[in-house]
Amino acid sequence: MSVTLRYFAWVRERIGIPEETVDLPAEIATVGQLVGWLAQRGEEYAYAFENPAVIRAAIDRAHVTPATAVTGAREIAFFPPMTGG
Amino acid sequence: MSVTLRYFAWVRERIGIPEETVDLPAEIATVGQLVGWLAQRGEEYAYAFENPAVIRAAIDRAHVTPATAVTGAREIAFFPPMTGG
Amino acid sequence: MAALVPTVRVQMERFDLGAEADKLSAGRTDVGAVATFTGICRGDENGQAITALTLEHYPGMVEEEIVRHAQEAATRWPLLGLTVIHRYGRIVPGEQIMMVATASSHRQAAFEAAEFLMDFLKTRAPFWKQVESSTGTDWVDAKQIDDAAAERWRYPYEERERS
Amino acid sequence: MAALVPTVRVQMERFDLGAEADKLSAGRTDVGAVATFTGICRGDENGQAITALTLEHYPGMVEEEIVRHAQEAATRWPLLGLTVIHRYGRIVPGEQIMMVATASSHRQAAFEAAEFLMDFLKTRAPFWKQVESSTGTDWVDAKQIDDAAAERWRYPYEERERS
Repeated sequence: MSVTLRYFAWVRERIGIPEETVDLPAEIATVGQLVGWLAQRGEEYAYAFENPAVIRAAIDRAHVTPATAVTGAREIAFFPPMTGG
Repeated sequence: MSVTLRYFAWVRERIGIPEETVDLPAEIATVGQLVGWLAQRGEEYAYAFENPAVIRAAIDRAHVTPATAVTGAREIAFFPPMTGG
Repeated sequence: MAALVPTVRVQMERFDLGAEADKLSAGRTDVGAVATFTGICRGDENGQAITALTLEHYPGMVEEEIVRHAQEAATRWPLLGLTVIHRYGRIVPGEQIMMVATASSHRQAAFEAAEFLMDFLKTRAPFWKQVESSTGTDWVDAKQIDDAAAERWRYPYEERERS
Repeated sequence: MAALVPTVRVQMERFDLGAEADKLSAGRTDVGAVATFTGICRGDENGQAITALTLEHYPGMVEEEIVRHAQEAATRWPLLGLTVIHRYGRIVPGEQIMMVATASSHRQAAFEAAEFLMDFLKTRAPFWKQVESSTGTDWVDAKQIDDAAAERWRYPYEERERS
């Protein structure tokens, strides 16, 4: 499955790119599993995802939890806790 | 003791004048007693003070209660509950 | 917070909410939050259509009473600025009646102080509203819900007694 | 309240608080209360002097997320109007960051809805603040106090799960 990944704030800075398109291995079913898979893609990914507990995610622009299924997602975003307002 | 009395809103309308100066009999010690004395000054006063429980008072521009002493007051005001804002 | 000098105006004229709010943060970098409230004359009172509102007030006392509550607010919350403007006279539906603006470093203080001032303006500031309708004029009754709202702030804050 | 169409803008440009607040009551006589909140860039963050703030956002999602919470607010309170404007990009101390304005017949709904929206903007809208200071740039940490503030509204309002 091909999906666009987007990164924001220090997740983006650590990985070094704002977005990329990847082919997800079939065994990745949830957002949490996707984070684990990304963390193994290189030093910069390991750094960005070193503390999965603080990473927030959205699928197709809606907040999701690590347990959420990635099936059918077109765009998955990862970012730190939000600090607007 | 000579004191200026001021009336606002429907208290003023019922009495028919916005203010007056009166000489208070020495036996009037509190705001509550003053209301009782005023209520006996005529039909319009009786109407204005027919329900003393809803009358609010201020002495020299500070809210007071019926138990407050009138000693030394220069200006005593009577009015209904406030409805600003 | 003794240094806070509240802006309090009781006037017939309209006010400019945006300009008043801007003044609270102009030329300084410690204000992070400005909350405002504007009271507007509605076209109905207790379900009955009205054509206008006339606000009577007790000159002198009303300003003192507002300043007193502004100072009380400044002892409760770390305020950096505070403005209360209240109009009197005849006001037609759709027109502004009054405004409160509060400035602080953080939002909670600004919001709470604005609500506190509103609750006290409703129940303690000597203003009285008279409504005009097709059936004549009528004084607006005080609302118990406003007294209840004011009560929630009343810890040791007692009726001010004259000794 | 399904008829409420909130005004939501995410922009680099400054906004005019007074003009936005006025729009909520212009030409109508059912609005009795307008509450507003303006967030302003302070010159310090966690006690350290800063020279500027840069706001990053997730275009598309941020508007959707704000509209979602605006609609949530409209189901909880009898709102007659609602505006949220949030800036992004570089902002220097003293400049406005964002505003919320809410209109209702009565003040409690206007105040509560404005506070609700602020709590959710702080914790759910995809914005991230980076500060510039003499020591370089740094991402602002999310505050637990903001999460706690948002929690108080969270009755059956659950994390939105994608099925």
